[in-house]
Amino acid sequence: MGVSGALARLALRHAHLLVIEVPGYWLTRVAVERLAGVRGWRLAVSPADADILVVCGSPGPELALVVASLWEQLPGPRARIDVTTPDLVAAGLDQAAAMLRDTPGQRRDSTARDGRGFDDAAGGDIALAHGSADRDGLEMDVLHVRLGPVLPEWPAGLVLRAHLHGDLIAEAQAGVIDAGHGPAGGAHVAGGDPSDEVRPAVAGEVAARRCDNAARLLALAGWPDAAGGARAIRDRLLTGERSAATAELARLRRRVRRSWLLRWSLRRVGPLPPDELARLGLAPDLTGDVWDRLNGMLGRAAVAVGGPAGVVDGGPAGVVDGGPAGVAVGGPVDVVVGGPVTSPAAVASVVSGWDVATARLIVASLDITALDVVTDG
Amino acid sequence: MAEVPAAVSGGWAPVAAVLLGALAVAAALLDGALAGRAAGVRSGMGRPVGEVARLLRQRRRTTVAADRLLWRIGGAGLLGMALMIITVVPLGRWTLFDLDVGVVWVNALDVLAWAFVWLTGWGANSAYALVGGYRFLAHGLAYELPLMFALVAPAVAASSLRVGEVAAAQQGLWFVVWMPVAFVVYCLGVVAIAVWGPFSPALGRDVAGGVTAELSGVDRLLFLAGRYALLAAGAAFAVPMFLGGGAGPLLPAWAWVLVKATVLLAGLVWLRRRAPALRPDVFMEVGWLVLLPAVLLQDLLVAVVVIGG
Amino acid sequence: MTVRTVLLVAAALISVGLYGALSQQVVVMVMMGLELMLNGLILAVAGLWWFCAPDPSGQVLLLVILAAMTVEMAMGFAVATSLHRVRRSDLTDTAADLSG
Amino acid sequence: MVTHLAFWGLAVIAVLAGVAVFVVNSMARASYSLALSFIAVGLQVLLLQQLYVGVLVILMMVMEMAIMAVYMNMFMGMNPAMMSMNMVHGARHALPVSVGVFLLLAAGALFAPWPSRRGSPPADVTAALGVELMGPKMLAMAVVGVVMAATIVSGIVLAAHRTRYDRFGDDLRRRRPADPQPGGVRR
Repeated sequence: MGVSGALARLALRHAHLLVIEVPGYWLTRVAVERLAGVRGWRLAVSPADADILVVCGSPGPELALVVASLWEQLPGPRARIDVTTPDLVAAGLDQAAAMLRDTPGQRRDSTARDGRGFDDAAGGDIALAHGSADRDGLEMDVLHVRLGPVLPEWPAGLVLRAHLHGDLIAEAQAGVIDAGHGPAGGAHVAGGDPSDEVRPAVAGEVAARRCDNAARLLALAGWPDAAGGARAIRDRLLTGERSAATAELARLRRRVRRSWLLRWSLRRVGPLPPDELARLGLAPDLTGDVWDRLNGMLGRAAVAVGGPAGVVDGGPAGVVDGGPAGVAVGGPVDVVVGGPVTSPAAVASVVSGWDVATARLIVASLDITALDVVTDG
Repeated sequence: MAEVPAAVSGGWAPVAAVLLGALAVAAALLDGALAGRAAGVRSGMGRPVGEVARLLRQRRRTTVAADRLLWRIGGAGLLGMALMIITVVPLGRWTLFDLDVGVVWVNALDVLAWAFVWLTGWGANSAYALVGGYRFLAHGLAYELPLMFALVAPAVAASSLRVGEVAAAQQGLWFVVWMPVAFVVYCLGVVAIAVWGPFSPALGRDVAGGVTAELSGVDRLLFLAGRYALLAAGAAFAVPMFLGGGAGPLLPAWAWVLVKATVLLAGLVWLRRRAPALRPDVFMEVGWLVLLPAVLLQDLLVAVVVIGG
Repeated sequence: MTVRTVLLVAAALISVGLYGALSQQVVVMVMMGLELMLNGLILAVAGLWWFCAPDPSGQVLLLVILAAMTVEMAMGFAVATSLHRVRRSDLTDTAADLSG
Repeated sequence: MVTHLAFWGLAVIAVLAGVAVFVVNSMARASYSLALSFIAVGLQVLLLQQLYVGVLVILMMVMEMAIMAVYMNMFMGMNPAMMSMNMVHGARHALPVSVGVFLLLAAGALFAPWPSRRGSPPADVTAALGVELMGPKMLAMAVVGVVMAATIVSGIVLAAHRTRYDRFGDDLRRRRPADPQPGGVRR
């Protein structure tokens, strides 16, 4: 037991979390990422890589099924926690750590699973299918793959049913998981929301959201350090360290702009001219390619932070830790502010004809705040 | 000091393996420290240790309809490859395997990465892992030919394919000085074989870890250890090929080999923090239209110098 | 290891490859059969060289065989691709009319 | 003794892996069986003291089989689930023919009066091969080089769909190629 106890203690200091965000709970997810980072924990890329499954928010029926199947894919020792508000995160993580430390309990869990044979993997959905011509006119077998709803750096709730030729997306249909299932499933649009009166949070949150999206794009571009920088700025914005965040944001923008390698890799990927944007109902400031949109995203964050909306300095300190008052029990805590609503159909349309890597970059570059719940099937 | 290294008995193989292991562990520690510093965490150095503990404690898992034989071969293969590469790398006066075609031997081994990485992606029967495998092969098509021609340059300059003789031929001037293009391309090749840093789209976050998406427990540990070991073996092989072998003042030759390998390895590890990913769709043209002609010109230059000199 | 045993092994490889080349339907599998035959050929030539006439020029033949294999492979893949593009099939039978 | 054991071990691996190519139920396994067969033969060539050629066989064939496996997968859409893969046509003739060929070749191998070794191997086989290639046999290698270049060109012509007119326009005046996805070099 001595050895396995020491192993458990060591392992626990470097646990990997798979974070699942129910649409509308991004502040909770951000809090999980921040507090896990403080503990030295890291984010897992797939269930096979994870020790802890964190569900942020209360999932609707479809997402609950996905979560259950992902839970089965965690190799174990494993722990699952459900957190619905940012202020419950710290306690939740403590609870997960306790579960992982409980070696006898994990052993019982492991023997209980042994009888059930193989883990039910998501990969099982590779099936022989009909062929069709790829963009080069060559007939290839088509692979039907569901991208999302749980993928690293993926907009919460988005599901993209893609027809792949090799790793090329021939066509795709998009939807939002649990569309039309109460408050947890739907996107919350700013305006009619009761939390609108929490004005001081807005500027910081808008900027934080942009930084979060930029971090995702940078992570997908394979630059973890810059992504980590963007995440740190996001956390500072949310905890109210505005001036430090502003300085760091300026530094990050310079760093990104100066990276010719990043520019070379993102230029000319996913170009969207203004008329195309208008046709798809996307925001007009998304014009250009992924590189333009990345810089635009960071620029909007800087504007939100230093712009006229940011009148209150250091005000929203309670957003993460205390949580703004006036939140209905059971409903999403997080307030989706600013930013237009993106239609999933538009997402599906812009990724068709690109390979998975560039398609992921394009999706991340759309700076999605909320998804329209109306699906196109 | 221009002596050509002599082969020692195979009984020393475990020592070579331990040295490779030490280099790989050093690389992992440095990577952890750099990652920790970037993330603002104090426990960075401990990351590899914790990671090993975590993976040893984790259960192995399998997936539906996995091709387990090929999957396991692929996962463990990288480590085996790294061990085979260092058999021909001379450590000062000693080498394990004094093959007269040592350079081609290393080249043949590095091609095995194509098989092992792809098989790891294929065996799991998962779409993301398979996409990762495709990405590695796409990278391979772009980096392999430049890498081969990069290895040609030192061999031509030394008029030998024996690694020890290549090292001995650099008494006056290290090859890295007058064949920098070949050296850079070789380093890119090593980074690519180890699926490291800029060449890690095969393990990308966008495809849920790609080739490693379904690996857990010991299987993941073997694969990750194989990557560090390959990086270390590649850095070690660069020493006799480009960095003058054991040549250097004061220290004995074997110590210089280790020092040079460690420094280069640290550089390769650090590269990961600086450069974004080179996606195969954009790197393909670079490989064929920039790297290949550049390294061919380098070979031509070396050949002209050798004939003229 | 004598010239006879080496050639025996080579003969086995060549026959297995021949079986594959004759029996398989898919272009790529036929190519694998041909490759296996050439594999046997490499062994046979290497054995004959070592045991019967080990002068340097014999090895050149091996390099030519290797070159022939790569050419066969590259052209095979190219033809298979273009056949696939035009006929949407990878079976040798559907290309029977190409035999003139 | 060790050499003999190694030779026979490798021989068994080479032939069994060769048989496995046409027996196993998965394209990946078929391709990599063939790769294994090639590796075994390459090691046997190493035993026969032809180091350069032996290592070259391993190098080239592993690479080829990696590509081969992708082709198989691409055209035939297999997954690792080992679906039964019966793609045999005319096995009726193939088996007797190949058995007959084997008997014929084996008889030749075993009973032909093979000459005893003429001359002795050069001290450094690899260097001798290099001298030979750069000297008397230069023509052979030059021809091989040209054939390889021709293969690259004709292979691309056969397999590629789009031509430069598709990329640069009918008058080849377009500055940036109209590719479905941009490449890494701006031309």
